[in-house]
Amino acid sequence: MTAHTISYQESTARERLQRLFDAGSFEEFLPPSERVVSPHLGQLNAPVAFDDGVAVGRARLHGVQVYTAAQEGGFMGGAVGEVHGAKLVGLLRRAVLDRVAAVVLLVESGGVRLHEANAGLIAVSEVMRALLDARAAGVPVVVLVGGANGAFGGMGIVARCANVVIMSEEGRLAMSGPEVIETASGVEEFDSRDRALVWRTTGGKHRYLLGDCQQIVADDMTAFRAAAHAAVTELSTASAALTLDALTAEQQLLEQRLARFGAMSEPVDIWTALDVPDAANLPMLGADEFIAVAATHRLGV
Amino acid sequence: MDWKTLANTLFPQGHAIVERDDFLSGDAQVDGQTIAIIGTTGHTPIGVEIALAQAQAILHTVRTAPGRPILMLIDTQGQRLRHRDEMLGINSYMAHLGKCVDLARRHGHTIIGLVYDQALSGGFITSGLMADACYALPDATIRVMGLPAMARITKVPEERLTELAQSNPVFAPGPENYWRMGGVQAIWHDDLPTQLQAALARPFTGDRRSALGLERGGRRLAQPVIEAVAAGTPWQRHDD
Amino acid sequence: METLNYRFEHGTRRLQSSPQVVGVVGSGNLEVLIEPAALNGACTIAITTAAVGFGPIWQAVMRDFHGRWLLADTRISINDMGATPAVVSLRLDQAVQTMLGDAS
Amino acid sequence: MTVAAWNTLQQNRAARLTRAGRELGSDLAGKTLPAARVADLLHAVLECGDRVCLEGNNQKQADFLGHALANLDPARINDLHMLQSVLALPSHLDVFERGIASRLDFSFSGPQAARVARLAAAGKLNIGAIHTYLELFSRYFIDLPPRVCLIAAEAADRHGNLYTGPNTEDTPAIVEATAFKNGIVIVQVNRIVDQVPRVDVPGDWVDFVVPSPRPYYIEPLFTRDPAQISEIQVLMAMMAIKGIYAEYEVQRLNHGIGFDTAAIELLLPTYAESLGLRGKIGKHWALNPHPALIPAIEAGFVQSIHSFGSELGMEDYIHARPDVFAIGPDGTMRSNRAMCQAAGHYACDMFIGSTLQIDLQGNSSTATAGRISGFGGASNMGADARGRRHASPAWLKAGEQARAGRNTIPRGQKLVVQIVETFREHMQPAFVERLDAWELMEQAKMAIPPVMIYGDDVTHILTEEGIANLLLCRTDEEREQAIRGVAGYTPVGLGRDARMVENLRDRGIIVRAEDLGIDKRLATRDLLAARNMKDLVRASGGLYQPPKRFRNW
Repeated sequence: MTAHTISYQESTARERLQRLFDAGSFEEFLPPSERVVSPHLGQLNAPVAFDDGVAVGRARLHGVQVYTAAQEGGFMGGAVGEVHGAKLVGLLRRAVLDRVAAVVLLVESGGVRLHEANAGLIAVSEVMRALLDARAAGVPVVVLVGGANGAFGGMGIVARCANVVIMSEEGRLAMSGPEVIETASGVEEFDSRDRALVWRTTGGKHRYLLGDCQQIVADDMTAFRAAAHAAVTELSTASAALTLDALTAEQQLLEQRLARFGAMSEPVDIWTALDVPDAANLPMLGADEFIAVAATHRLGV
Repeated sequence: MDWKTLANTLFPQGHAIVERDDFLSGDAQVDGQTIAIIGTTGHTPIGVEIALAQAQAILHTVRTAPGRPILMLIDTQGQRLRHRDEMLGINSYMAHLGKCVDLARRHGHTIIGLVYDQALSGGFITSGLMADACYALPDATIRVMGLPAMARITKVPEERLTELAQSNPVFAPGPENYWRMGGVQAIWHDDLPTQLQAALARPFTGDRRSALGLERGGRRLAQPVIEAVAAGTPWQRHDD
Repeated sequence: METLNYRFEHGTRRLQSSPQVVGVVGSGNLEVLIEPAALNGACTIAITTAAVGFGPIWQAVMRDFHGRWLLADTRISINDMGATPAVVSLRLDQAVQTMLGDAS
Repeated sequence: MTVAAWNTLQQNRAARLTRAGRELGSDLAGKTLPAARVADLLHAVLECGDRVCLEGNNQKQADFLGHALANLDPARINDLHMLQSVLALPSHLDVFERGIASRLDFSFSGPQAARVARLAAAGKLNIGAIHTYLELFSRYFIDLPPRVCLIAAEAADRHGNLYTGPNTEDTPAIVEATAFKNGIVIVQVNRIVDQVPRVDVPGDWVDFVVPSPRPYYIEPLFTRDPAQISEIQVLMAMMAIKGIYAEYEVQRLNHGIGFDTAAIELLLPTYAESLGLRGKIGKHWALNPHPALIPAIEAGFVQSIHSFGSELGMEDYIHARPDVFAIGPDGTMRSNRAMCQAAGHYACDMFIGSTLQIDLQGNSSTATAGRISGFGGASNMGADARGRRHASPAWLKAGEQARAGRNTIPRGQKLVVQIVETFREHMQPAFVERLDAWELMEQAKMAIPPVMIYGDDVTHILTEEGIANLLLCRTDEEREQAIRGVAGYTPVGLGRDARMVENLRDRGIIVRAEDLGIDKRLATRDLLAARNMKDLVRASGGLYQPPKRFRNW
């Protein structure tokens, strides 16, 4: 039988926690046996999950203790409700109290859980604030995006509040889902069934080239583990907090992005403008080939 | 409400706010001190340009007017729903705005939000909800989406949602519900200048919205869950 | 939603491990939470399911599950989103095997 | 005394051509006319009441011509009798809605099935009969020759020679039946060339060529994303390979279209390989170029494939594997639905495919109330070939099992396997006391219930609960209990006689996974040779290029 790599995308949140960190090291806070479920879903006759779609706790990464959370995309698309969001906030606050080396967030989420709309919206903003509190306290945050549901809505924003984002090509990082845009603005605006276009627009490769993610890896647990470890190691010697200089630089980066590409409508045109050779063929390249071609052309380094 | 009417009511001592493509910026006099004004109007959708303009204005204030309080005036229909904005990474622009608000706070700026008309999901989350505290006018609309759309997505009949919204602030739009959940610090019913002065004078003591949600009965589980996780204490059931 | 409760006596196999959860509450899937509990030797199964009206089928699936493993002093809790009996049986077996694997 | 006229068809054809020539004038260059004149052409050559064959199957579509037909003036052209293997597009039913056509003989209407039923109920569409593919093609030659056919080709030259390329599909059967009964052959082509890569249809069988403003529509019907294969399907695929493929040494076969059989294809290079079955099973196929079969081809399982049609994105891969596929001198594949249906019927030892409902006699149906969907290829593939005389180990073994203990002359039998989970999504049971086909029969006033595969042709039913070998059953009661015995927790399954089912298991009529020595814990997606579309691309060495809707890169 052929030897397989283990797919990050195919793994459940709990499988990811088992496989990303040192074997058996994950220790859960407020585990499913506590049955802290959503107080709102029942009224809508919707099923609940014993962990409300997120597992939070601590684990070791090559011996280094980190705090971690993994959102389960299979449960309501990983969307953030009251309890789900509160678990993330609690984890980030505890990371500050315990001064851990880093927080590693395995993000897979459509954003605010519409069934708990208002509570979800406030909860996501609380997660953003708690994440930035952690950074201000010197605890770096690393976000991994590689699940089938991507990182959308508020969680797409949360991801970009972290120190480092690591993506696979299959991962997606954006704001509004293509179906939402198609519904609101028509199929001419965004054909959500054109999956190649969806991935060109929101997928890992495009985000890597624009500088929205710092590392791109193959859809392989081992690759994510290595990249997460490298990121945590590198961040251990840097300052985690936001600075005026860094945000001024980000302001310039985003202004330049808008000036250079704002009139374009096709991601391949952006890649071509970045002088990436044979830009149209980029989607066909494996992660290593892609990095070899793209690393010297990407923005934000 | 028209932003000019609002500004004239809010700043009897005068203001110099200009509007450019639905983006508001400038300053105003409150209780003898100058505060910076940043905001949006016309229910404008928040696309990459206007997110960037707001961030720029905040960074400019931090750089040129250390410690000057900032008031964000909020009126938006939410994030702009365009392929082009997604392609450009609108979430990064939104996050950048949120981070600039956070930075301003950490640099000693009091920064508060006021929803004077509409506040919807993505347009609200990196502005008013990132401020030290967010306030609202009584007639403001705050929501993630309308009940009809919510009914379609959740497949729960709209009548049932409407009924649930009577008792559970999670489902229905409106500043009252956000107040009950702690997302809105207070609703300014009258005497706006005094309310604003008091808000600017309020010391910031961290993000207390989940605690407020518990006190006010709008979000009963968020605070206990945060505490249980953060403190590592055993879970006490909160089934009341 | 529908809730169903079953209690089986005369089990012989006791599980020692800490609680485990297997599966995901997604369409056509379910999560199984399995934990040791002092139940006077019984195995209880509490099901919350989005698919209403399949009580007799659940009863038969649970009876066969108990026949396979004969668990004692075990509490099983299920959140279901319309999983077929095949998937239900598979997740239950996986849950028990996870417990046994950890115990050995 | 009048002289009998023996050439009315020729005269009628000549009159039609004259009308067309007069109408089109100088716009007709040889056989070619501009797309803008297609309605004038159709108005000129068609006559009310004509039998018109519109090429359209579950893959390629003469959609430009079909759309033109649907927009004709019903005051001038009406009462057409449509012949079509598949009704796939809305325009296929617009012709009935608008009164241009009134009668229909067809095989399959999958996506339009509900509209077919509505139009039939409204009296706008009279169904002659619902056929299997071979049956419909056969009638084109006997009692339903088209007066006019509207077909699609890749390219034509100035003489009307056609290149139909990898997606030749139904074209040869339609053209031959029309051209040699003095009908009119009209073709839409993607492009006009000086020289076609190869001649699939000779120019003197073709009357009019229309360059279409856009390439003909084609549906990637046989692409299955491995990411959607469940672990239950993996388990069933393991049981199929060990309990049927290996058991009967099945070398020549056809697979259905679903994820169940895609799982089998993806387990050949892994699970079947581990059982030492390479070279022993699955060597010769009547099959569309399934992307899911790429890993098995690359692993050396597959020697040859003959195809009903092609599959979008597989062109370069097929071109690079000329030993496996049917390749013309020009380097591209040739498919032929009629030939492949015949080949699948006579030269395959096994058909395996999925279904929606199975009753207690083993009758299998995809009919549901309110939808007149007809049949795909399964009816011809999944029927014992009574005309078959050549022997093979699989055919002989099936025949022996069916006849053991009976005083009959030795004879083989085709293996017809229905692979199905006991419950479909939304907990719909696959096993029922009474097929929905009966209700549909009453609704649509059919002569007989539309059964896809008759119970007496079904030899095995495979579910996640096990395999029921119906060949070994000796009484109707045994057969019913064998079916109940693999029907799991469906009401049909729960209604089984437990003691009798255990007895059937002792006799090997019911075989469970554990009886086959299959460890259910190994039934994970890790066994799949490809777990997503990209794995298929990798397995093909980059030759396979999936349509954009199947990509996540």
